Amino acid sequence: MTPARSANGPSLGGLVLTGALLLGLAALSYGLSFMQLGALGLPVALLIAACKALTVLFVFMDFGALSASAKLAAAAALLMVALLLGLMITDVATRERAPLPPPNTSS
Amino acid sequence: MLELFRKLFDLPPGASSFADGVDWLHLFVIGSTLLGVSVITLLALVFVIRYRQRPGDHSTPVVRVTGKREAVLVFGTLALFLLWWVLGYRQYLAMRERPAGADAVYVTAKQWMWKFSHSHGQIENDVLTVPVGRPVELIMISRDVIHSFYVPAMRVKQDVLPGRYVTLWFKPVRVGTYPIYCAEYCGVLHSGMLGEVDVLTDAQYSRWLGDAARAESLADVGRAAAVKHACLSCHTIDGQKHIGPTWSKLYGSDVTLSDGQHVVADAAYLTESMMDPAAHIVQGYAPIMPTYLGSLDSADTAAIVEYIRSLQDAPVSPSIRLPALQVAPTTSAASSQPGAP
Amino acid sequence: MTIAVEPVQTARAASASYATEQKSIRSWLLSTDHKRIGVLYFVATTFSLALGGVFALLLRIEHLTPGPTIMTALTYNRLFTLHGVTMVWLFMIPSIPATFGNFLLPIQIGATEVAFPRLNLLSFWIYVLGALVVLGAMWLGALDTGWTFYTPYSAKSPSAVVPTLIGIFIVGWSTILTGINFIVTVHTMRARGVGWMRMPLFTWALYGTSIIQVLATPVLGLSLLVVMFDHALSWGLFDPARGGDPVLYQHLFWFYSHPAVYIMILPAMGVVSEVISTFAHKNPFSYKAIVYSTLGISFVGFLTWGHHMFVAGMSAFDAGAFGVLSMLVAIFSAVKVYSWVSTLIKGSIVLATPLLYVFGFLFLFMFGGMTGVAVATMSLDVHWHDTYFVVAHFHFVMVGGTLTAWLAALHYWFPKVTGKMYSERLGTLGFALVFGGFFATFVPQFLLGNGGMPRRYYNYPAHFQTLHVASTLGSWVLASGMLLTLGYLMHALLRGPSAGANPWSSRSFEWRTSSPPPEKNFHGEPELELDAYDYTTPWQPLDSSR
Amino acid sequence: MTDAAHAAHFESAARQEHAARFGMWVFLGSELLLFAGLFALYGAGRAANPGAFREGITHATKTLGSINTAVLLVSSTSVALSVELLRRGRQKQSIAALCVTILLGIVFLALKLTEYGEHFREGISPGGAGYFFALHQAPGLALFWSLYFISTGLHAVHVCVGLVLLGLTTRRVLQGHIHSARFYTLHNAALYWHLIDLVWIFLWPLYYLS
Repeated sequence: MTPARSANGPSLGGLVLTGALLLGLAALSYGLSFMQLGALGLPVALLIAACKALTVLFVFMDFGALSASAKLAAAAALLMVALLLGLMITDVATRERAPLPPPNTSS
Repeated sequence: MLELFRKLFDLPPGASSFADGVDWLHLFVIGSTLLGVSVITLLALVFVIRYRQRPGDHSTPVVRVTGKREAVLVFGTLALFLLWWVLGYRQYLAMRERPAGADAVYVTAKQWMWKFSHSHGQIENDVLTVPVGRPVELIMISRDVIHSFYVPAMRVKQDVLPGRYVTLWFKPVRVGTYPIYCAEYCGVLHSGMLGEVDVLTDAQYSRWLGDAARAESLADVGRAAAVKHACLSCHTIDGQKHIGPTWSKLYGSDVTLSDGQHVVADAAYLTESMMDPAAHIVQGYAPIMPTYLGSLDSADTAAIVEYIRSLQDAPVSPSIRLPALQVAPTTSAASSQPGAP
Repeated sequence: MTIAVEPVQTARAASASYATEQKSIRSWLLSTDHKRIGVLYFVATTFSLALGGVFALLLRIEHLTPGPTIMTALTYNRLFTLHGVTMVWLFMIPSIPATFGNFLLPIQIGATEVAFPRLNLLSFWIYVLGALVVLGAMWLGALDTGWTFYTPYSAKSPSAVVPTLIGIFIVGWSTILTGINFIVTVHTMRARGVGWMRMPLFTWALYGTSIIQVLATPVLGLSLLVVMFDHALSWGLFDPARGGDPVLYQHLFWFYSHPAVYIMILPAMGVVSEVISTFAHKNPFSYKAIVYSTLGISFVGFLTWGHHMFVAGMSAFDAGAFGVLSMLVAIFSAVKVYSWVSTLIKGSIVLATPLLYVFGFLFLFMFGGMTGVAVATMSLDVHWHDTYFVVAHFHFVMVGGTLTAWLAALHYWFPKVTGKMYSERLGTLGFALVFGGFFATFVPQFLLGNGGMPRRYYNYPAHFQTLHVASTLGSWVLASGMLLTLGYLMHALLRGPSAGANPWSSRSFEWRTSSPPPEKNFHGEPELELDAYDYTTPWQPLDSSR
Repeated sequence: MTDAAHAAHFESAARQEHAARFGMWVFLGSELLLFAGLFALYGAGRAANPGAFREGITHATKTLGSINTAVLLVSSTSVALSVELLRRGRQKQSIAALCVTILLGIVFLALKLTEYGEHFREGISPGGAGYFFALHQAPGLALFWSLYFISTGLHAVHVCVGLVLLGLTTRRVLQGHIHSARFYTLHNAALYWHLIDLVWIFLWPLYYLS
């Protein structure tokens, strides 16, 4: 089994550029947070966050160069995270409020 | 058949409209379980005897799985389980589906007792009196920890949560007295948190109502509660605008909210306004009403709603004229800034 | 009943065994040898089992009469909580993986060690530390919340909630580290020739278990952490008065605790696969089916936690989703049962004690599993939820399933671990007592549940008494069976005849070395080119000169 | 967690390196699930009372939090650099990069504490205590802040662990135990630090931005 490391990792310059890109993305979502995006605000911010996360994952953490097994481990973890969030939030979101019915009139 | 099954498997009598359906499914599920288990066990025993080790060569031939038979077995089993689910889910939804025109009973659970407030004003502890043949809906909340309202004879159970109303309904189909258990562990006297459902005939029930009618009506209880909780120091009952909207002719009216939406001031809206005032602010009023979550129990809430209902079509003549006061949202917003100099 | 015993060189086998290399206490307590750590775990978890068993017996005695019998309500509530906590976290979770798993996993893949031996020793001592904290909490008065710690009660309960939770939190770390260790071991330590699809099924089961341990346990840790904050500092994340939602705690708790059921049962299934194949002298009917259903369980097991919450105030939509997903997970267990039974076909079956226990497992697990599906049938769950029916169901799975398989593993690998052989007759008697006692204990509880007897009741309505008494009597038979087993195994350990390298003439890898194995597991290079389940040829006695 | 020298039970150093690295990734997966619970609580809480959560965010210490985001992103970059530098055998610069990372980590913690101070001054403390909650009644607000404190707190704990890990690693690099041929221990420490960064990348928008 070959060690889970690409022969030669990302270049130093590439890393610095990546850092700059990350800061840029952060600045972007900082700026956007001042505009009243309303309902869009959160999804957009999370989208940018996801981009940053992927950048860190693939450039800094060298995810691409991992052995398939390690990739599998990470993927499984992410899947479980998605399940936990998804099913918990759907519960709260689809919960039927129990309103008081008008007290009945037969008295 | 069903009665025999209940006797054999120690099931309580079926006292609600759910019982028969649930027990038939029970019979089907347990029946197929027992059948499946015994068939496979017998099969295993047969193999053990048939293929017991004989003296001499102990080597055995390789027997490989035949995909078809495996598939039939697996998908057959899956189909059976899915059938259970379909049947069970339909019954479950029927239990969760809130029926129209049910008698509403407000239930407060606390360590370690049940309190039932009928909309006619009667209040019972640990005894729930209901008429046979009419659906009754319980609107339940807990004062402390999670309890669970469980009537085996009705085949119904629902956890009773603090801070949130949950409902449960059933339609008694046979007169009698049936035990209520608390099914969610709630502390030292958990096993003492018992009660009973008294299912009466219509005649008995109306007699019971008659006896209880002398009890003050729920609206009166509501007025008292409104005074006690100082609701009336912000809300008038004679149509005048005050710190909060008036209660006169409020019930069932169309209300314009600060965000321009319209809602009908029904019981649900009124309850929400008591428990989460900030959620929907009426246009022209400031979000200054405190929440009564926790301080107002379900009985009082129901009573106040009933009181507001009673003001629906009986306007009270203005007693004293209030000074016209304006509470602009801006001022309140400023006042809500703590560090503001 | 005949057992093919091979002529072996017990003398040389004993001379070079892992157990006799070094003799000092220290060489045991600080050993990084996976075999010795396995034995350490066995001692510790067996102690926990005994403790939890005593609690259970006391609880059963209390139920001899409807009213107070031998203890107060508070004592009762604390005892059933302790019974749950001890049995689940101190025994069931580590019972098979950390003991037999530790001992056998490296041998079954032809390795000399787990990937991180020192980490392995660390996780054992973390387990001990956690267990001691829990015991200390018992000494402080324990807690009375039930092993599920439902909020808001657990946040208010005037008892030693925080210390106990800290203890469980610590034990959780040991579980996670063991899981990581096993996963990495399986991935990186397999000897040449041991491809994925040639691994023994017990190893596969351990692999599936470890995945669950690693991915589910942190969520338990978090939810316990939050409950601690709620209890100690009244942060109230689950307290409605502060806008929290107690149902969310139940989500987090069961996201761990439902898969945890598979942490308990998957290794048991692995044991069954091994034992059936060995004593039927037969290749598994469908190796692949068992492997895939193992992985299937460890994945789909994560999707079904909501079926513990059908009446908890969850949305009807979510309830339906969890309901149907719960049906799916059952299918994988069904696949295994079919494969196990079919494995017997055309076999050469020796009905030795381990196989007896495995048949016990088959019957009890099938019934426990099917009633599990029944409880997941939503409208029926409304009636059964939190009654003795549920209690009976999960005891059928955990005791009838895991404990029975644990006993099977104990009798199957006892010669491998100790090099000694126990009395077959006593073994059979022990099985009869355990099986009969178990049956008498828990079948009445199904009926109690049907009658609507809620669980965790100190007192109960008088008409339930007959069944309660029956259950209590059964528990005594079960206990006597366990004591007998402990007795004759101790005797065999000290005075038993030596077993020989491979008393069962099994083909599985761990039996291709001497019993007990040498410190490096194999004498020289392990010869693993032969399939682990190849019974087509007569058994060649082990040539241990290599 | 890993043996420094090529341990006897591994057939080769490469195999051992692979094991160590893979083990770290499995551990990271486990850590991820730990935070997943908190994110799930946030999601459910926000779904239940969106208004309160939005109001809560308006009281967040946005500037400090955002500066902290930048700090953490830069620290991630520097630790990644230190790995690559060591791989290229430039030990001194690698150590320098490590020191920068550790420094930034300490800055992060300092700023975090300042933020907590701000909150307490505003009368915000976990569990709905403090006069802030007397003035802001919306149910769910207390939940938002309790979640904020426990999430950022748990994250801060991880930062501390990460700092200790980096410190020890730096020492071993100085001693030459970790070098261009065998630097996976450093790589693992860096991976852990990146995870801390990843978690914060999501905490930031949820508790500070929108």
